[in-house]
Amino acid sequence: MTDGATIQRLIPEIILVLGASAIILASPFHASASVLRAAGRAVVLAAVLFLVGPGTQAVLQSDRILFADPLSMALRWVTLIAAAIFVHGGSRTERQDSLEGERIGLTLFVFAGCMLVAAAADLSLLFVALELVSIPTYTLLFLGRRDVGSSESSIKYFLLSIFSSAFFLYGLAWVYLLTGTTSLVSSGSAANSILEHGWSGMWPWAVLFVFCGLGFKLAAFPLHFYAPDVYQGATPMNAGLLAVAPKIVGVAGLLRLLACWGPEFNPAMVAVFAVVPIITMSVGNVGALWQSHLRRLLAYSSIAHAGYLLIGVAVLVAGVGPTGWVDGASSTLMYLAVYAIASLGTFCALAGLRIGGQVPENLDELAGLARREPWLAFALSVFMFSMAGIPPLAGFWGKLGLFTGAVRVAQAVSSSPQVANWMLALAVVGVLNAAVAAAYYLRVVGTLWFRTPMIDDVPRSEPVPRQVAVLCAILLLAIGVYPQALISGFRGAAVTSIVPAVSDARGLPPAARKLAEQSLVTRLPGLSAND
Amino acid sequence: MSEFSTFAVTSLLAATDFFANGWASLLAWKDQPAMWAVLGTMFLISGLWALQPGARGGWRVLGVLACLAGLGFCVRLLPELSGTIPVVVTFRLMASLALVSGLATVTAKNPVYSAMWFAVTLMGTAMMMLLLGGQFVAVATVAVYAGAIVVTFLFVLMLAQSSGRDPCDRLTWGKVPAWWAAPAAALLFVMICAGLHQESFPNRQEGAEVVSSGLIESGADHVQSAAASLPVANSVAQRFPESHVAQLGGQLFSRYLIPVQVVATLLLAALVGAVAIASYGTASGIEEQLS
Amino acid sequence: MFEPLNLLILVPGLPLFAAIVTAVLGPRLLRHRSHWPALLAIGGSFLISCLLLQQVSQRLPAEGAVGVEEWTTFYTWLAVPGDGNGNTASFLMDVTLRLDPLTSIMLVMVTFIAFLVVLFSIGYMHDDPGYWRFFAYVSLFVFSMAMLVTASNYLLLFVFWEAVGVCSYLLIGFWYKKPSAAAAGMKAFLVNRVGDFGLTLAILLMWLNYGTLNFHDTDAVAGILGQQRLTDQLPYLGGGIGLAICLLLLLGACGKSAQFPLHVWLPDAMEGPTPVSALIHAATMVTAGVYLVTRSSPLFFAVPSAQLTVSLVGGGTALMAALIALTQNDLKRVLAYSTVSQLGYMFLSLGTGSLSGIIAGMFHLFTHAFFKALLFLGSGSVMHAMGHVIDMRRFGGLRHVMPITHATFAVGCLALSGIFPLAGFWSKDAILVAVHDEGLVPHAEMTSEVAYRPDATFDIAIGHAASDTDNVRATIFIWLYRTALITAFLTAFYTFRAFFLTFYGKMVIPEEAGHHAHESPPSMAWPLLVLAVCSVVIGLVGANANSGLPAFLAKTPSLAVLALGPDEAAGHASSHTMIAVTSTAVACSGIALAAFLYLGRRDEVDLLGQFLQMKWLEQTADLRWLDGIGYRLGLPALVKVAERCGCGWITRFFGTVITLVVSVLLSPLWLGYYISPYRLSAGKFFIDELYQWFVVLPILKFSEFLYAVDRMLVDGMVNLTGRLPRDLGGIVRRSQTGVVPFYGLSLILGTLVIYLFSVLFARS
Amino acid sequence: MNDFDSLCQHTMLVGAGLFALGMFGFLVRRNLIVMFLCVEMMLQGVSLTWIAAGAYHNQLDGQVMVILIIAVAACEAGLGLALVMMLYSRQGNLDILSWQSNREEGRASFVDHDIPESESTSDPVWPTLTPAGVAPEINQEDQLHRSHV
Repeated sequence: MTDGATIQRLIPEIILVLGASAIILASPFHASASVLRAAGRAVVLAAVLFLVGPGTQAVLQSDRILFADPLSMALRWVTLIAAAIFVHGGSRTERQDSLEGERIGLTLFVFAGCMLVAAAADLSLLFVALELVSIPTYTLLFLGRRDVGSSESSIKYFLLSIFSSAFFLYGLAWVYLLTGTTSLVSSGSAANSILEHGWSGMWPWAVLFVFCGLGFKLAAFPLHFYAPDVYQGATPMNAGLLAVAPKIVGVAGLLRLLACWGPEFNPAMVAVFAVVPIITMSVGNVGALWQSHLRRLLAYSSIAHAGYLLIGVAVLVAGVGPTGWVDGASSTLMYLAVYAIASLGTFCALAGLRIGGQVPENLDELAGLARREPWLAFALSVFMFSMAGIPPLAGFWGKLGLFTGAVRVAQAVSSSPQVANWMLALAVVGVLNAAVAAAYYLRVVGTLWFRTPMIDDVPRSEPVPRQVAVLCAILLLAIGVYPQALISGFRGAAVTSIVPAVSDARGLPPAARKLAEQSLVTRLPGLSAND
Repeated sequence: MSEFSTFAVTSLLAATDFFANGWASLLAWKDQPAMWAVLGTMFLISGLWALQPGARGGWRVLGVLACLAGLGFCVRLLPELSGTIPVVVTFRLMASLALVSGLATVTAKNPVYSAMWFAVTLMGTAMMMLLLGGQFVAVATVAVYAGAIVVTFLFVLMLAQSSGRDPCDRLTWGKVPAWWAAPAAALLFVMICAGLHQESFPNRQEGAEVVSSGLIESGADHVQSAAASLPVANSVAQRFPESHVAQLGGQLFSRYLIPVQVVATLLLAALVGAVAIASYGTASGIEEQLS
Repeated sequence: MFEPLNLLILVPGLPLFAAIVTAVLGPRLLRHRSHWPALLAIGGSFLISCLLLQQVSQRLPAEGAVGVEEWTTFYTWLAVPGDGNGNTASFLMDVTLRLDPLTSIMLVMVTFIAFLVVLFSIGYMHDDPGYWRFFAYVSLFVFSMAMLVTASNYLLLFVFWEAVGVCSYLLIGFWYKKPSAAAAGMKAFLVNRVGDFGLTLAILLMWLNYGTLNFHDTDAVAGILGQQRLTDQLPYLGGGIGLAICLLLLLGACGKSAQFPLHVWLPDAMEGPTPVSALIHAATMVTAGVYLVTRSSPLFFAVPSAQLTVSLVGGGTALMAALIALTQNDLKRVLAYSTVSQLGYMFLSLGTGSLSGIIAGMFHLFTHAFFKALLFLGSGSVMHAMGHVIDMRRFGGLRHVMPITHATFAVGCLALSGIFPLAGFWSKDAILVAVHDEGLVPHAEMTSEVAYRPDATFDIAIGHAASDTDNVRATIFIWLYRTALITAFLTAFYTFRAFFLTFYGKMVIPEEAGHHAHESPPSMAWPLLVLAVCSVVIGLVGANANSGLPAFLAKTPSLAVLALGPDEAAGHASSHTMIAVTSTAVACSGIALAAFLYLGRRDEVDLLGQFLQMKWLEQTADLRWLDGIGYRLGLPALVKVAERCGCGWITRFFGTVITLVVSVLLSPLWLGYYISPYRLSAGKFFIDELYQWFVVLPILKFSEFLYAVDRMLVDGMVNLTGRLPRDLGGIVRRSQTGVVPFYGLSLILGTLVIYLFSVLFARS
Repeated sequence: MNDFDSLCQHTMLVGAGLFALGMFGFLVRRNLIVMFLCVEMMLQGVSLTWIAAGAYHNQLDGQVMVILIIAVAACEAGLGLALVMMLYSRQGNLDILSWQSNREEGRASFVDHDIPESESTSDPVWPTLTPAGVAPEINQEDQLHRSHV
């Protein structure tokens, strides 16, 4: 079953894992931190190269264990970009001890886990890959700082994470019981047949429990409570890791599972998947309005972004036709990519910053940063504006895709007013939330540029994190100017991997699927005129 | 779905009737599974409520009795356990052993006792796994869980010198858990039991058929049909022939090779993490905190 | 063949280039020469705009077309295909620029004012440490504004709608060391986000219902404002959805154009540098809302009730802001409220829904830009000379110190007041005529409207039920016309109040000015002069409704469709002269009153100040012969008892009421006391006092009251929309206890609740 | 529905019971290690369910999954206990409620109000382990003060 081709597809992950092991092994032998750091960068680079190389040739093959379709490729790309930013952007002076190798290695494990989740086609691999993301994270959180807050955040995250993963596993157990298989591909068609035969008593429980596990990673309501507390105690880079890696995992898991289980056109399910994002983003945004602690503020903001991401998932669930599935999946991916860059950039910038020798904790400490560190302030402003969704920046396209996706589904589902209303409600609440969110993002920008410093200490930023942050900002600007490449890439991924999965799960005849794919990749007149 | 929601609504109605008209009214619901569900929920809630830490000591016995009664009602939601007498008796014995010792794990004031009781629970579950044909898994549970993990727990507990005198072992946190945790746990349990209820439980034979039909329909030929590896039979021995542990090994190292490798990585990560935490947390960390 | 579209991209392109150059080279290389890129680029843009204007005006409407329209797509920013079956429309975002009369007029206006403002800023800002930053921002703003008016789809328009908002935010907070400036910037941005919320939803709704967001037609679909839809009479949405779209658009426009209730940000925005106030918050950006409504007029046209709402919002805002402007002491604030009021005028005119009304609104936008920029720059010149003091009570009699500023300011004031033959006269007159005519025309007569108003059934229904609805509408417009006249009077009054206080009377110069209270340097004086000349003559381009600017604007495709209707204006030509005379008379009387009250009397200001501090009630009570009446009625004991009990305010309130009642009852006595010949003579017939009490005071109190309402109620309500999330945030915060088991518990309970929700939902 | 299937079903019921009990324990207990034990108990319930489901479907997948779960649980236990030890060395107790300093600003921390006074003042009782090797002499003092562990 596990043949050479499967191994070949996993080369990037294998490189990450082996590289991480090597780094960890080398670290006790007094290898200097800078060498280890360079090794980490080299490992990520190698993974990227091998992802480009043999990986792209494998399209839409799935054996029992792995997907090697464009969706998993897209998610692995997002993961590796995040990993590259993370490995490059970490501040050199953040910690000074002999555990640098362990940190780098464990971080690489986390990202390898993310990539495996993206590729997992079997419940067992999904579960262990998810744990490969969680378990090193517990350690990293503890290794962040030596104060009470850091320890507290690690134990909080640890306990709640294993608690939620118990729910996740229980949900998987029910899925297995109901479908009789651990393979995602066949469990999808089985689930659909089961629903048709009316054995649905436990099915919502199973889905809900699985959602418990993945929603915890995403920090979605009602599993978001840990986020502000844990971010507050973590170091900026750890908070950045928490804000990005679990989000990738959650989105990957949700998209994959829901696509394979075949989004059922069931108003009750749609209602659940619409209510959760509505509450999540509202909670995140209104919670952030009050915050003065930087990382708490960003934690609430990450909760809000989880809500936005779930809009796309809701669109996928509600989408009656291929357009809806593709819109939902591709807009979620787009939002995820943009969010990952903006969020990691923000945390890099904060990690590299020292005000009076300390990492800034409070928003007030950033007052008037623009005078001393104009580039850093510029980058931070770009991140904030992007997360707020101000037009020409990348975040705008992410939000726009989600909202138009919801509206398009509402348009297409005219047969079921209930579902259409939920989708419209998602769009309206999303827009309203974007308006609310502007308030606190703008507060950060205003603090950077328009306030007089309260502390006399000269802020100083490390050159490398600063450069990475500015690079991220430029990346966001570039995506803002030319989003088409990213969006059509993600759409292509969704068309070629979500549509067949859903069609299989819902028993669409292959001819209909082909038709759908063709109609979705048809180029538009406006586009072809310029080509 | 609709059947299940009917069940939920019936339960609600029965509960309302009970609260409005008292015990006598439940007679009217006697033949409905919903009544067992309602009774089970209420007994479990009151039992757990009485057993929570910080509740008065005298209630403990009553609490255990109430929980058992609730469990009894819930069992009635399922089809009756049938089979040869030794199997049935062993199963009932082990099930009650596991559940009662689980209850004791949760409620014991002394954490050391909790860990001990948990070991007993593990014995019960291992025995049930054996009954279902999971010889290797049963042994692994005993060896890894009871043998390693629980002992480690005990070790840490001893090191941490906690023997039930700490207020945190005798109390729960305020009034919230008393009013919310017990109902939540009871409701969750009863709802799952209702999901296991005869009518809504998937019939395997039909299920297998549907699964394979679904696979063929979708054209996923390369995916092996799921229900092919073992013969269908009525008893444990027939179902799991002696060679099945070998089959298990084969599965682990063929189909599940990648998850097993990932678990190996995971063990490495946990090992490194535990060492790093230990070395990071001890000497320098405490110094810093003291300074 | 010469292709104007190739040049079109340069109009926004040059300022963008200048912004980048200034931002990159400014801090190191350019420093005090930072104005050159902006000056050259915007000047170039202006020249190109003029060229384009000329090109457009030379092109007659093509065969079968309803107006001049050219558009070009530079690239597709974003394209999301729909499914092939037409269930879902494709989503396209082209960077498409268009050229039509409306756009070209706006471009010329924006670039011209921007050029003069940049010129002015060279002198005004030359000591500022953020010199290069200022010009970078201004160039960026001009780029965004030019893109906004040339965009040919709603989405691109929205992008630059936000971009001008960001520029405005940056420029208001330009002097970020002032906390009030930073706060004002944030307030402006956030209030605008409320408007943007409306605009976003309107755009989503439009896209949902029309399947496109383009103004123009493409091969595949008919654009919302395209020739195909206009000439082929494809339906525009009426009914609930049409109303929703229009009202949401109006909400967006209200945010940007500072209309009630979202006007609260504009007065605060005066914290920015004065050239910015002139450019962004008077002449260009705030007119974006007017532009949007004008552009979307076919949409509004399908929904008469939305049009009426536009008029009501505009008329109400115009009157309210004018009343508030009466009592402001800050010169820039007077001008800010005046801007709000004039924008209200424009909305009032747009809401009439007739071609002449919409064109009058745009015409007023055009002329207003010149004289309001002039006034702001004039006030900037005053500020510059006075050492950044802006309180009118602290300076005065500056006409000898600053002769040029004085003369140009006078021109601006006259133009704003609408005195013949200055610019403001023509445009204000056109608006008054349009509003007046709406009050006259019963809509039932316009049966031919059905032919071109797309939502035919709707209108036929109205046509049958005609008289009631239309009479109500006519009545409303009659009242709006009166409101507009009153506003015109008030406008003339407060403008000249500010003018007289600043330039006449005894010379007062605040100490901040030091010894350099002087006329501004030439770079500041020249723009003033140019603008003054423009303010005098620019109105002539629209003096005749059948040629010049109005006729030109009517060639805009989306407006041209309105021209298909009957020419309402022609029927009432006789009344138009009357309106012109009336409005001039009203304006003159306003000026006269201001002159009477303020010309040469600085004390008046203090007297008014006293009245504003509620002294007048006490003064009334202090009249000798009323002394003790309250006491004789046995009140003292009551007062004392009440004060002991801690409810003194009740007795004080009732005491005042009783005093007032008694004073009114005894007014014959009071008059008798004062109307003795000697006293009359000595007291100059008490005209001042009479006037104070019976005319000025009520108005002033009302104005004061409105200001308070505006500050507390409206501002409060706008703030409440900001506070509501914050209070909800309090609940969210409440749940963050920091206790791990609690988080676990909420996990379980949340899941259970969601499960029950889905079960219950599945049943229903 | 044959005998074996009903056995599977009843096992699942026991699994659900253990899961719910573990959840209850996680919510009401405050000792870090006991909370952790409770999660292990939930996992035990999950394992039973997997086994039963696998048996029900005639497959080995359930057992494979349980092996993976055991391995992951062992990882979590190792890491978790290291973490708990370090936290204990910092705070001096195992109370989860002593870890609530990261919370919303201005929100009061949870404080016990009903600690029984007699117990809170009593001396800690130290556990003793039997030494290896030759049987020691029995000391009467030790017998008196021996804890009940």
